[in-house]
Amino acid sequence: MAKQLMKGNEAIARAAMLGGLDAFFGYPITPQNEVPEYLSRYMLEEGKVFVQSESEVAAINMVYGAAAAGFRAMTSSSSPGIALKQEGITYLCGSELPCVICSVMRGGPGLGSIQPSQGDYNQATRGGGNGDYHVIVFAPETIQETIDIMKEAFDIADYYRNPVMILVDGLIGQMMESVDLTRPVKKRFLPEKDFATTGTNHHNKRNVVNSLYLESAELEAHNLALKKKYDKVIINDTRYELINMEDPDYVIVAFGTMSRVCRSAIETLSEKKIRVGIIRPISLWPFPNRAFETLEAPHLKGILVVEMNLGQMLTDVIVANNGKYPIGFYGRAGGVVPDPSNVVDAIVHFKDLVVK
Amino acid sequence: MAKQLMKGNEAIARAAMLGGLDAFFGYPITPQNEVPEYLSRYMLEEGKVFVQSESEVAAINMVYGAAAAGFRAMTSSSSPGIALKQEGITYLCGSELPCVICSVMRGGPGLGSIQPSQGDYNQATRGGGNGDYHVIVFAPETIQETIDIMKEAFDIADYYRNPVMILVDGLIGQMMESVDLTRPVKKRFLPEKDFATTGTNHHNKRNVVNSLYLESAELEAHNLALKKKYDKVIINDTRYELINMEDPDYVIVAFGTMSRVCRSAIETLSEKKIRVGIIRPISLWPFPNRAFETLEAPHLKGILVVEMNLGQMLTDVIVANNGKYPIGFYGRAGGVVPDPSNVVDAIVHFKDLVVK
Amino acid sequence: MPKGILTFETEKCKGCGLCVAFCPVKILYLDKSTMNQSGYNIIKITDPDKCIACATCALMCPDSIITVEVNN
Amino acid sequence: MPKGILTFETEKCKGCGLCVAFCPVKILYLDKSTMNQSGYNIIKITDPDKCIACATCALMCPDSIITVEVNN
Amino acid sequence: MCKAINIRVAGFGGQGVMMTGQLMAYCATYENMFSLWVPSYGPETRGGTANCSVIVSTKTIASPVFMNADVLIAFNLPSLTKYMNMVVDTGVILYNSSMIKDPVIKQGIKAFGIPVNDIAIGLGTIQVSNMVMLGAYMEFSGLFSDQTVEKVLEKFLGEKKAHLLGINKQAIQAGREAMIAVKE
Amino acid sequence: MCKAINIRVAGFGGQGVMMTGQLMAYCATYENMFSLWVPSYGPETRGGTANCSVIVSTKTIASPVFMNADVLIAFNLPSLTKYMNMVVDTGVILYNSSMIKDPVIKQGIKAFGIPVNDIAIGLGTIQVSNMVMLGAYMEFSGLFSDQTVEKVLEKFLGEKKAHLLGINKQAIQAGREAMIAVKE
Amino acid sequence: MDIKYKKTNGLTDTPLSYCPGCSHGIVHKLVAETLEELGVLGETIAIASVGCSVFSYKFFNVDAVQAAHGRACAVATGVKRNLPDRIVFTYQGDGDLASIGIAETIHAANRKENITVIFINNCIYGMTGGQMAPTSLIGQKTTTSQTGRKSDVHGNPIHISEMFSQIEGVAYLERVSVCNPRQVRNAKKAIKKAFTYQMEKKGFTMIEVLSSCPVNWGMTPVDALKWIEEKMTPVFPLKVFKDLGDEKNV
Amino acid sequence: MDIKYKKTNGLTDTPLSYCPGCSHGIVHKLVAETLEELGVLGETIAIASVGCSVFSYKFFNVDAVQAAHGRACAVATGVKRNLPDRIVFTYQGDGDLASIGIAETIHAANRKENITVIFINNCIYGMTGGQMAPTSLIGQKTTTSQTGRKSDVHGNPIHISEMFSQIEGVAYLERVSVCNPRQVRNAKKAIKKAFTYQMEKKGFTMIEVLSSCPVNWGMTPVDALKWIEEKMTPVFPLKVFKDLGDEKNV
Ligand SMILES: Cc1ncc(C[n+]2csc(CCOP(=O)(O)OP(=O)(O)O)c2C)c(N)n1
Ligand SMILES: Cc1ncc(C[n+]2csc(CCOP(=O)(O)OP(=O)(O)O)c2C)c(N)n1
Ligand code: SF4
Ligand code: SF4
Ligand code: SF4
Ligand code: SF4
Ligand code: SF4
Ligand code: SF4
Ligand SMILES: [Mg+2]
Ligand SMILES: [Mg+2]
Repeated sequence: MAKQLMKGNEAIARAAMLGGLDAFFGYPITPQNEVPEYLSRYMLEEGKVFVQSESEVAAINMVYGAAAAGFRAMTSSSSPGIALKQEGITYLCGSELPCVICSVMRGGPGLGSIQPSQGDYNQATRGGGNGDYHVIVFAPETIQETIDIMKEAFDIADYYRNPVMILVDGLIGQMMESVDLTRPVKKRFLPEKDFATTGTNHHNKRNVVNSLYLESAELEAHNLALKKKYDKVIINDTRYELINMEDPDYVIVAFGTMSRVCRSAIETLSEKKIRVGIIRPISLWPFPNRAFETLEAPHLKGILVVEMNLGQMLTDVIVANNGKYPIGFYGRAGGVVPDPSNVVDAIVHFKDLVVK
Repeated sequence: MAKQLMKGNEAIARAAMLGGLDAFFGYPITPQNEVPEYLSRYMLEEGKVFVQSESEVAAINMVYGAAAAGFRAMTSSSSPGIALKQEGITYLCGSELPCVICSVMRGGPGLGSIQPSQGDYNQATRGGGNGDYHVIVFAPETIQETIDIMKEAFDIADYYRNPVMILVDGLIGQMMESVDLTRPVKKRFLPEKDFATTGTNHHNKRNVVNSLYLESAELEAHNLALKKKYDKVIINDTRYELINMEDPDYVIVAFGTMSRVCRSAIETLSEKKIRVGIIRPISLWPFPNRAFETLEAPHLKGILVVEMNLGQMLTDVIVANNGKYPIGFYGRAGGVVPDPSNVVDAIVHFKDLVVK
Repeated sequence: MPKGILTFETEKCKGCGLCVAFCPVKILYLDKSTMNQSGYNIIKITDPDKCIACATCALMCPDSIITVEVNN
Repeated sequence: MPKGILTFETEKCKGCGLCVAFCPVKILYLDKSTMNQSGYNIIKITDPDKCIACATCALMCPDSIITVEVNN
Repeated sequence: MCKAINIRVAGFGGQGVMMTGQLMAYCATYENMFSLWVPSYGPETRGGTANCSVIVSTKTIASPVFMNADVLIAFNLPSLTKYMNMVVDTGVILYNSSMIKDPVIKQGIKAFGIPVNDIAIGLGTIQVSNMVMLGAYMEFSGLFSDQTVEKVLEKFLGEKKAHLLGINKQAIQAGREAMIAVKE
Repeated sequence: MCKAINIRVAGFGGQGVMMTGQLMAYCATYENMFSLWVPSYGPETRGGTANCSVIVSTKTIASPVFMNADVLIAFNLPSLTKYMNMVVDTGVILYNSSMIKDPVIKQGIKAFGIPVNDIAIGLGTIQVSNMVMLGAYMEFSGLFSDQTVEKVLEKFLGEKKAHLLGINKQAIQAGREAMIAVKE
Repeated sequence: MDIKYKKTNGLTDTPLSYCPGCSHGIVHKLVAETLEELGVLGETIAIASVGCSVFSYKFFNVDAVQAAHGRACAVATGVKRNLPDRIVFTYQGDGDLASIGIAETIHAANRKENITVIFINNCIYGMTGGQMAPTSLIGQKTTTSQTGRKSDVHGNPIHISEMFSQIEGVAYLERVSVCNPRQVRNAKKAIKKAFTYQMEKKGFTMIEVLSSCPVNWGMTPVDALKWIEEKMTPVFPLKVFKDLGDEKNV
Repeated sequence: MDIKYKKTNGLTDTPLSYCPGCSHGIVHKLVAETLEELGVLGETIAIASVGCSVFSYKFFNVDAVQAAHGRACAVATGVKRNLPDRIVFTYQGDGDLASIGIAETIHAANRKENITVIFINNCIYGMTGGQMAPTSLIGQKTTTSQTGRKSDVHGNPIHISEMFSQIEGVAYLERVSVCNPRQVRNAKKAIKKAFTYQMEKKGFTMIEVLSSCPVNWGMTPVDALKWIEEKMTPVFPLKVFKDLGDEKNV
């Protein structure tokens, strides 16, 4: 199929359908409205489930119900809306239910703005729910990559029985780009959904979906089982891209829209004879520590973390780097999207940006 | 005044009143119910405001209103209940409103259990709201310390115009200990609440409490102003205790109930001729990086992080340590409270517990 | 007249007394001298012959521990 | 008969036409040939003498840009 | 007393388990010792069992939890069975022999059966069986004077239940006597 | 075309700003180039102004944002004023001279006023003034064939608005002619 | 010898976790018997809420989903929209439904979700130890209204069924009680009708059950049932609020 | 020369951010005029909600708090409980009040919070670009009901005032419209009564205003007002639902 020009949010919606979406539940919020708007039309046309819920809280709990019944369910929202889903997300993790959550970030905190931002890195990767749990978070940088990951997201969610989040900023949601919807998806062996509550007539044992374990020993066992699963995710589904990493003077760490801006910046920098590579985390959780562990760069003067926030991924880079190289930070907040020249300047003035 | 035996939750409630609490809003949840129960009685007796809200979401937004009007407001909850407050918390931070949030942790994720836990470290310190913001988080280890910090909490909140969280596990909430309610509180100069929306007749200019900044430049400026404030908190109100830190063989990092358990453990260890010190973070945000920067211990074999979770503070310790010493982790989950012998064993088998 | 035969799953009895209160012929009582594993007094019947098999006791038992059979 | 004198804060006019539609004597119109800074056509009056000072236009104006004075 | 005493109290809900533990903690505070009381709580307690732990010490108390109990007070058989193994070799078990007949006790541990229900019923109400047990433990341990416990009880019962002070004191004395009897 | 072209389009809401930008992006995709369209969105656009940026390139597009515009298309004065400074020295400005009279343009930058409103009204409807502008830009840049834009427009308008194809095409031609005229 | 009454197969063998004499047990039985009698145990998905009945997923002998506090109707929506031919019901307390979950419940009703809601109104937060519920009576002493609920401070008891009677999507809505054998039998009938309507796809059905919480009311189980009759029922009159009956479900 | 009508001092000089002809502006005016006429501008705290009226904190010439989406009544509770002698009102859309915020609104009413709620029912989510609201009419095309709202899929338009009429804590409740000058004058009266009741501490007051969203309805402002009259009003009849009047506020 030929390429077509598509809006990010609509691409997310279409890709979710290509990925097998059975049921969507969501509440309007800018800048992700085209996701439910698109789905409200095409899901119903295809006889699938679309419900505009009364709130974000309701939406995530509808997802919980649909996932419990064995269906591929998704919700989509933006910053304060995702905040409201935190309880639901921790329940999904606790009950080991698969689902996909799309988060299109805007400026914060609070009502903030509706401009693009990466201010919800912590919200996505650390959660705000209770207990020890993880959401698998992918942060694509183009609409094409968003499509590719979204098409695979339900498989990953089903494979691990865990929520998967697609995290993009408002720019990716709102812009249009040329894309190909037909690229193939990695196949994986998916377990039967033998946990699904579809009525005891429809399977062998009585199924219960639940996150309550009143006895601490039981709950601890459950926690350890979850941890084992998360360790598996770390091994098998940590994703990142290395760009221009032959003997760099500097390494930039950036994701999503920012990594694209940095790609432009390093071209300019190479004209200035400064070799800069990029480590681009694609999975934010699990964070690609691996890329740093194997980082051997004899001329490396430092690592620059570039984010559209005030230094949230920075923590993960410090952990991954574990004291090896100096780390600098350049970030913009509040919906300001730095342009390549800002990043060029940041590299040029790296010394001033070193943290601590 | 003589010491008296008091239940943790009731001590929190009484100390809040001693700290000047004007208005409490909360929704029942175990294991913190005695906080609202106690306040429902004594606040009304003293002509103050107590409202049992319809939900945690409503409670935090009532706090928002009360704080906007210039009053000392508080809410209290536990794990999934705190998850529901995340949107409200990010609004409070965004609008720079002071308040106190009491979080009494139980096992998670999801409904989990009602047993004591420290599984909400990330929830408290990283939030789950949107955007760049911080809640000032204190984690006392005894009921006495809980009282002392709670009495000061409103001053700190007012001073910075920011939410302050008192984070304890269910054990501290539920147990009784001998305490003294009369210990003096550090005085600080508090700014006039000239932001308060009390009606324009009651002050000079029209007051608006708001977190919306539609222009990204404005929002960025707001974000940077917040950051400046947070940096001030880091400098002035980072708190920790160093225990037994003369030339230790090992250093334990633990907070809350766990640090008490570790105190008992290091006594046993000293009988075994293993010298173990404790770095006890009292403020979890800001995290006491300082204690690690100045850590010079010639015989130190490693740092053991001990938590009632699967390694959440661990990240902050790794960042603070920045590659200097080996770090080990011992944690229990799901409401299991390790006893001193577990910690003794963990130190003895430190090598097996080293991370990465 | 029908006659009821009652069976109690006594280990699950919680001694709440609802069956006692609603039995129209007042033949049920809680035996204060015995206790099941959970520490509750055990439900007993004073006069089995008087049972009219109305099953009101069973209907009102929140723990569903009473079976009423009827001997026509 | 009272006579109305109208003042418009034209820069805030959004050309919505509500005043036009509800003026009982139909003397208001939007001038397609002029535009304010925001790009909206400007509200004008055809026949000021016919204004009966009912203030309906002002009442219905969502942007409160019409002042009606009355010359008794 | 040179070290902290770790006490576990357990039984059916309604047997006054929590109150027994709390009174010990109050008495210790009253006598200017440090004390700490940790309950089991929430729905865990629904449907039958209750337990709590108490630590009494002359020094500040570090760990609020312990695996090794110096004292177990068991009001029923399930509690005895469940918690017996946490008692240290030098420890002691007091059990309600009105409800626990001829228990098998872990080798080498001191154990005393006190028929607290029977004694309490003898005093006129089974409600005070926990006070009998408290008296027995006071007698055994030498902890807390009669004066202390009286003051503490007075405050605990409050005005509304002040009339119960007498019977509670009687029960404590009866417990003391019972302990003297079984000890011999 | 050897490098990406950064285009900013701006004007009042209702002047077809977004559509103009989108059509450029569609045309580029149709001609197998890479393209990217970024709108301003949300309440920002309420009450008056709209703008978008378009990048057209023969290579994959890295940064979706730019500070330096190669092209500014301004449909009204506020837009011209606001965005003029982002145009690079080698850039070009096309402005709606029906609404912008004798603007002061940054020194050294090429600027062409096209009376798109007047031309559109001349064609019978002010609605197509943006198409006039598109035609003018196509003429200036040499980007996109008439065939491409016709195909793209056909799809864009859909069945419901197919009848508008003619007038839109006319407007584009009129824009081309206007550009030829001013260029001279 | 015939069996006149025995434990329904709609309940599992797990002993109920409720306090002695708690009405939850009675209502469980009625729901379970109904499902058994309608022959739909194998086609049913129960949504357990958070409250004393949190463990109902252990007790109902059907597939079950445990929902977050207040969100049972949202979870039920997620299940039912995907499995429109199954029977889906929620079992919720007054804290769960009338307080934190009122939005989800109203909107499920308003969307006409074809589910059944069993609403246990016991005027209290049982699970958490006896705090005031939105349905608590004026004067009722609870741990958060220690001198009794006051209209001016706490507002009046909320009338859920009265409010829901104004929602078009509701097909059947009745308030019943379990305070004595006669009312228990009535309650059973109402519950059966609700589930029957669901099977007929008539829309949202809800049964409000006036129930006891002897422990937190501080009463014997027998007195607690009397309290339902004497104190609660006058405030919450037993009534069919809505019955779309055989009419077209508009 | 007398002034017959001029912009009220209850509004600031900031130009309203609403689309041309949007009824929000008319309602703003009515509220602001009322506060001015009652002489309480300096004693009033406005609670702005999230919706097109999010910026109402810029427009009302009073102290103001911007509340999270749906939570205006909770925020108002926090303000009013601490400042019982001030005038507190919320200004909320149908998405804000009837959808995400219905729990907070119902419970504020049920607790008898002595506040006034201005409820803008425009059958749409205006701010976010025209999605279906719970009040959208059957058949109404919105961006999330592109072939029109269907009763069986989306449920029926929710009747907020009808539901709230069942809540004891409500002192005054009327549904009005701004579709023509006569209705605008009526609306003003209702709003004034609500605020007067608040000043008299009678309890919770709410005015539901049928309003237009010309942009998202895809109509001219004039046609939009006609649509209110012809399509909305039959579904949402104008009515005083509750008026505790001079009776004791029970
Ligand atoms: C989000 C959240 N908030 C609060 C709680 C605590 N909680 C558990 S049950 C309950 C209320 C129970 O009352 P009700 O719904 O009336 O049920 P009952 O116990 O009376 O049957 C509450 C508040 C929780 N588990 N989760
Ligand atoms: C938690 C949260 N969810 C969603 C949104 C997005 N949002 C902003 S306004 C709005 C609805 C506005 O509709 P309404 O309340 O009817 O007001 P109107 O714009 O129609 O006046 C929504 C969903 C948000 N800001 N916050
Ligand atoms: S069946 Fe009837 S008569 Fe027999 S014991 Fe039960 S209630 Fe009494
Ligand atoms: S009703 Fe049931 S549980 Fe209660 S006493 Fe009778 S048999 Fe026992
Ligand atoms: S005051 Fe009345 S008559 Fe005069 S212009 Fe306005 S509406 Fe028309
Ligand atoms: S009603 Fe007001 S804004 Fe609308 S056209 Fe008339 S004057 Fe202009
Ligand atoms: S607390 Fe009340 S509602 Fe809960 S199980 Fe006990 S008696 Fe029943
Ligand atoms: S979108 Fe609708 S409600 Fe919002 S300002 Fe525009 S016309 Fe008014
Ligand atoms: Mg209840
Ligand atoms: Mg609306």
